[in-house]
Amino acid sequence: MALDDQAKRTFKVVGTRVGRPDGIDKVTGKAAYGADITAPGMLHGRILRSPHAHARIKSIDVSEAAKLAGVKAVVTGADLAIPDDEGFADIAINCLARDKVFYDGHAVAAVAATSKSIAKQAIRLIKVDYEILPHVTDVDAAMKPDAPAVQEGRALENVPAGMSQNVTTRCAFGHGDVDAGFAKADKIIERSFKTAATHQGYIEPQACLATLGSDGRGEVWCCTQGQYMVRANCAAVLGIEESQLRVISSEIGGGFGGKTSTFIEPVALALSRKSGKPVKMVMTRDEVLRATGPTISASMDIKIGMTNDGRITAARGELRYSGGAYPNETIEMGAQAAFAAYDLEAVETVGWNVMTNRPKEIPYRAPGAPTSIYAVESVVDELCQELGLDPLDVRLLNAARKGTLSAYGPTFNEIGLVATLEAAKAHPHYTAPLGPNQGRGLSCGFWFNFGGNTCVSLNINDDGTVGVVEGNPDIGGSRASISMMAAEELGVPYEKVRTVIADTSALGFNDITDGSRVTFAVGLATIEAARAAIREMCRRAAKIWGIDEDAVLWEDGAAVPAGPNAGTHPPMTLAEIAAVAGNTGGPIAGHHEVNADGAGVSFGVHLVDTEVDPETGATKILRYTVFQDAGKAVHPDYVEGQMQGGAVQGIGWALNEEYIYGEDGRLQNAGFLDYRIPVASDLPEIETVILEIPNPGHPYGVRGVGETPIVPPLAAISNAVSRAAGVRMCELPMSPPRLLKAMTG
Amino acid sequence: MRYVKPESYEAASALLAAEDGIARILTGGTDVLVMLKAEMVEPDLMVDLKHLPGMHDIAAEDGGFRIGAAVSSAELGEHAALKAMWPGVVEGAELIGSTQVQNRATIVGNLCTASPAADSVPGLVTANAVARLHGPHGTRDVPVVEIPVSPGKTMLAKGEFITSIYLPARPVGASDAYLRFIPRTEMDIAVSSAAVSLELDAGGTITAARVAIGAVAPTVRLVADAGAAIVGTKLDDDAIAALIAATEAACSPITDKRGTIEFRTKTAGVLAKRAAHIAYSRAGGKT
Amino acid sequence: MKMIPVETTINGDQTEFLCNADESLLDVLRDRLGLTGAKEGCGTGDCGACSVMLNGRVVCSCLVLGVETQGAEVETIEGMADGETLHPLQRVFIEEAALQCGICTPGILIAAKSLLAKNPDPTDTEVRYWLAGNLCRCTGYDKIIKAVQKAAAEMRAA
Amino acid sequence: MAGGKEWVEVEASNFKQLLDALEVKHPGLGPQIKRGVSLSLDGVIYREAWFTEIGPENEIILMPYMVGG
Repeated sequence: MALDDQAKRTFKVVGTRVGRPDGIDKVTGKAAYGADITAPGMLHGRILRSPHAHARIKSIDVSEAAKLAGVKAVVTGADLAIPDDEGFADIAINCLARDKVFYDGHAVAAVAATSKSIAKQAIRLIKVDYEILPHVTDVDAAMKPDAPAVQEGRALENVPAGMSQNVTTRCAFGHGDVDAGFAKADKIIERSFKTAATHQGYIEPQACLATLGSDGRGEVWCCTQGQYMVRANCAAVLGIEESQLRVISSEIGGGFGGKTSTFIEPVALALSRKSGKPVKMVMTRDEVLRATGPTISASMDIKIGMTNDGRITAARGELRYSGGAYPNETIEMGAQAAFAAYDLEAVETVGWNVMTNRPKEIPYRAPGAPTSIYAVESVVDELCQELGLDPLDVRLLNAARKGTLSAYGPTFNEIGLVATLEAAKAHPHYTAPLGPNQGRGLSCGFWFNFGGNTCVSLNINDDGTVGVVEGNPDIGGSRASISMMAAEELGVPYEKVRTVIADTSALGFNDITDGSRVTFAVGLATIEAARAAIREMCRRAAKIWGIDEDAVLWEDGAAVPAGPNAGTHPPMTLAEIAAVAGNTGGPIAGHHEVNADGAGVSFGVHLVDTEVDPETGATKILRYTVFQDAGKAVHPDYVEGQMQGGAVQGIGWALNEEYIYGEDGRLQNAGFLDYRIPVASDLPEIETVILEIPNPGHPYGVRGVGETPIVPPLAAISNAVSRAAGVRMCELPMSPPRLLKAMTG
Repeated sequence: MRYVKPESYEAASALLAAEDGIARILTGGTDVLVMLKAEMVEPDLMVDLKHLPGMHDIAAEDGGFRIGAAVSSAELGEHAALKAMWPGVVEGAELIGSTQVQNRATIVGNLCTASPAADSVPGLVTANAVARLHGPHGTRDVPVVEIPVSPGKTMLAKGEFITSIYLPARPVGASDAYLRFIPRTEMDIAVSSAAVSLELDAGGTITAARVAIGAVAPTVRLVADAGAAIVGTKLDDDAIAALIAATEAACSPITDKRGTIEFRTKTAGVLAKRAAHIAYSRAGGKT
Repeated sequence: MKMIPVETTINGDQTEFLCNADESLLDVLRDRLGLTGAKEGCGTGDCGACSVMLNGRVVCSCLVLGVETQGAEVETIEGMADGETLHPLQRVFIEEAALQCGICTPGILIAAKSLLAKNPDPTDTEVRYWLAGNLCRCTGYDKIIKAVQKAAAEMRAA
Repeated sequence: MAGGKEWVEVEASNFKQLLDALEVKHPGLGPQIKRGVSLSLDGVIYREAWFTEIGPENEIILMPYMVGG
């Protein structure tokens, strides 16, 4: 769907800062999240988890647990199906292990009991006989040929023979003669980097309430980024039919990608099927950190050559990602994103995915991109330092723009990188003075953005109001944005529109809320659905007026005759047409189903000032500015919120957040005390500058904005800290012990 | 778990002494309830003491202050006279956890958890604070420095509990300070810490000094050499260098998820230096 | 386990409940009294999502036993608005988009209200440190701090 | 399959025909096509849209199927 002619368009609703429809519920405690509902007669589920990083399960004895008064069901992996599809099979054995546990925290068995405390006692009565196996948690160690094999036989056909069993994927991207490019360089820097795995850190743990009968009919209420995904996973893992399973998404307390998979819903359904009662399961924070989606951990080598005047001649990257105990595709996105911000004659990126005894990686905001771009942007910054060049000028000189053959293949259309860099250069932040021990860093960021499968139904109510039904959980205010686009298109006030999130039985399939797709794709489908309703309303007006359908236009929320030949009928408003809908042919609605294409890529630039304490290695963020191309900011507050929130998550990744494993392969910091996400007092104001370079693939020019903002902070902060500390940092997080050691040698 | 609110100190110690299982005392609850949640401890008996007389009082006594065992960190911070006399002690107490935790956490609880990283303990140690214990055999006073014996363990006998902490009077020209290192600005456990208490003569020369360090040894440690290093000085560079050397020499930390041996040792010295400067300035000294 | 009867005042209403000795106030509010506005993000006092007022002070309800509230006054997010009139903080949070997913919002509102009761004119730094125990993963805190300041200014002018 | 790294030539007028032809001509690509691919048509990414029309003037890039956060 192409961009409307913007010259004609003056937005009335889009671009304003309206209140959100779920606002009152959320400030008064009424909003119902995953853990907030109950069912009569419900049981409480709880999961027994592996204390070992890697072990063979020799036997599981649940008899004592089953005998405990109040215990109504006990399940193990044997109660779930193993689907033929590898992806579903991985979900099944991650929900409840089969013959092996792959990581500390891997679910082994579960109980449902009449109270939380009985469930807690019951899981202690389950006896698991483990044969402990050697484990590996470090990506480089796991790649060695003699490393313990986490799983066997999982390598794709593209992995060369003779490598560790843990290597599952090889991918390569690029173009041009890289060696010839390096030969032209005046300065070449090659560095190796490591980044720790981090967690999405949503404040609401996974929670669900599930019921499933022996006839295969069931319902799940849960917090998720995709109710259809939950339905598909549960149906596959339980061997039931999708039509019989209704999944309702609750309000969601943060996801950031972390709720794009299932962990407890199939287990709760299995317990419900066995006990004949509804089962509620709520994860503890310890379980969330030990057993749900952290990101990849990474080890990377980056080599870039530059001329004395700052032109990049060639770039090469080798990325080794570990997505935990299962194969995954994040490496492919990391490898594609690494050099996306640059217009390069010669570039080559090779990526490897490696299995380790860690939890199954789940996407986290721009999955794969923050780490690879961190490594690239660090080397670019060091080249600027070494050659005495301005880092913004060098980015501008080499920036990808319309017509650039991107490092991952496609040729870019209209993109906002140059405009974003120019905005950063013109901003007073860039030239503000710095004090002692202070440094300024910047980085570009990039994300692909997706569209995807989307259904929207839009109903014209008889009182002249509008109901929109869409199928993507509202994770950051999307109901407001969708209502705004419907109101804009229909020409009615925002307050007249209410958008609700459908359960899986109320609307066709929708992809998960991911890839920054919702405002783009659901917005696009909403606009199309509104246009369908408008066509019908024009048809009704034509009938009433006794004129031709195509002699009626829609203007400012009303049908009007197209011209003098169509007669002098006064405009008929949406409300007037709706009021007589029963007389003119029945209810009026529009709907649209699409696999949306044309999501425009997104670029951002972050600028940060830091101060490093030379005696303790502590880093303070002094000033932070985010520049990003939003295409068109539908609700500027929420766009700013995405930019600020992503930046702060990146600050956490850069400075403190990390999965820390002991020698025993167990996670040592499974709590918010030692998994240190940023707190309010750690941060300055996060300034935002929204640029609007319309996306040619959306009628209003919208681009997804949610993911790009987590990409630049890692390198921006590392570059600022490296300049402040006088030593190049190549490992994240730059925790004080690590930084102090680097500074003092 | 049984929950009991005994009617008197005597009843409390009798209950605790008679319990065969695991007993825990509840005042602020900010440590014990975390341990309960984490299933690190599952007490058979929880004895709530905060309603007993004197537990919530901050009372002037012999020029100093007696602080009841259930006085929260927030209440300590709101007591102007106490804060003026022992600012370092109060700032240690005010660093325990969040605003929410401040409203419940107590310095006695912080002391009895016996963590080497306890924020309020170094200040109490440099203040020469004395804990009053109540037990089956009556009451006794024990210097705070002697209470923790190893991580998680105190010298309290079965049936004994702390009812109050006494902070002694201070002469004119005396003050204290406490600093800790944490990776964030709030919400972390100290990676290393230092408290300094000192007294000055009219000319600004230090006449007495006590230095204590936290999170760098199995218990909070009083470093006599570090105090001695600055007595007789006005915190000149040599004195500070000696203070840092003595502090670092007293460290015997571990490497764990929060910090390394080298990092803890180095930062303990830095914090002792910085705390000494703050205490010196608060005491009226000019450098 | 023998349940213990407790009488307390919640949002001004006399309330009686039975609970186990080891049950947290948070569990009592959510599971026994249907007051699900306080959220459990960690259960260990590290996130602040369960913040409530206990005898006039903000606390983590996960770090209070239900039985401890005998005779106490408890205020939760459900008691913050006056009927259909939102508290200025609640209203301004919506106006200023100071929430995204909203899971931390009840705890932050309770904590912010307690700050403004104690300090009606805080600096940004004071707001940030007061709210340091309330984790928010969506917003980066920026709009939260601005909303608290805007509500504070309104409340001072009122 | 190596993203934009290798250039291949097949006859096709839409994405589905392209994939089918590729699988016949380059069996090595079969497993990746089964796992899912994204298509970039003149720089715009399409996820598994079979009937997207393509012509000789278009630039087509095959990429791994992508997900987000």
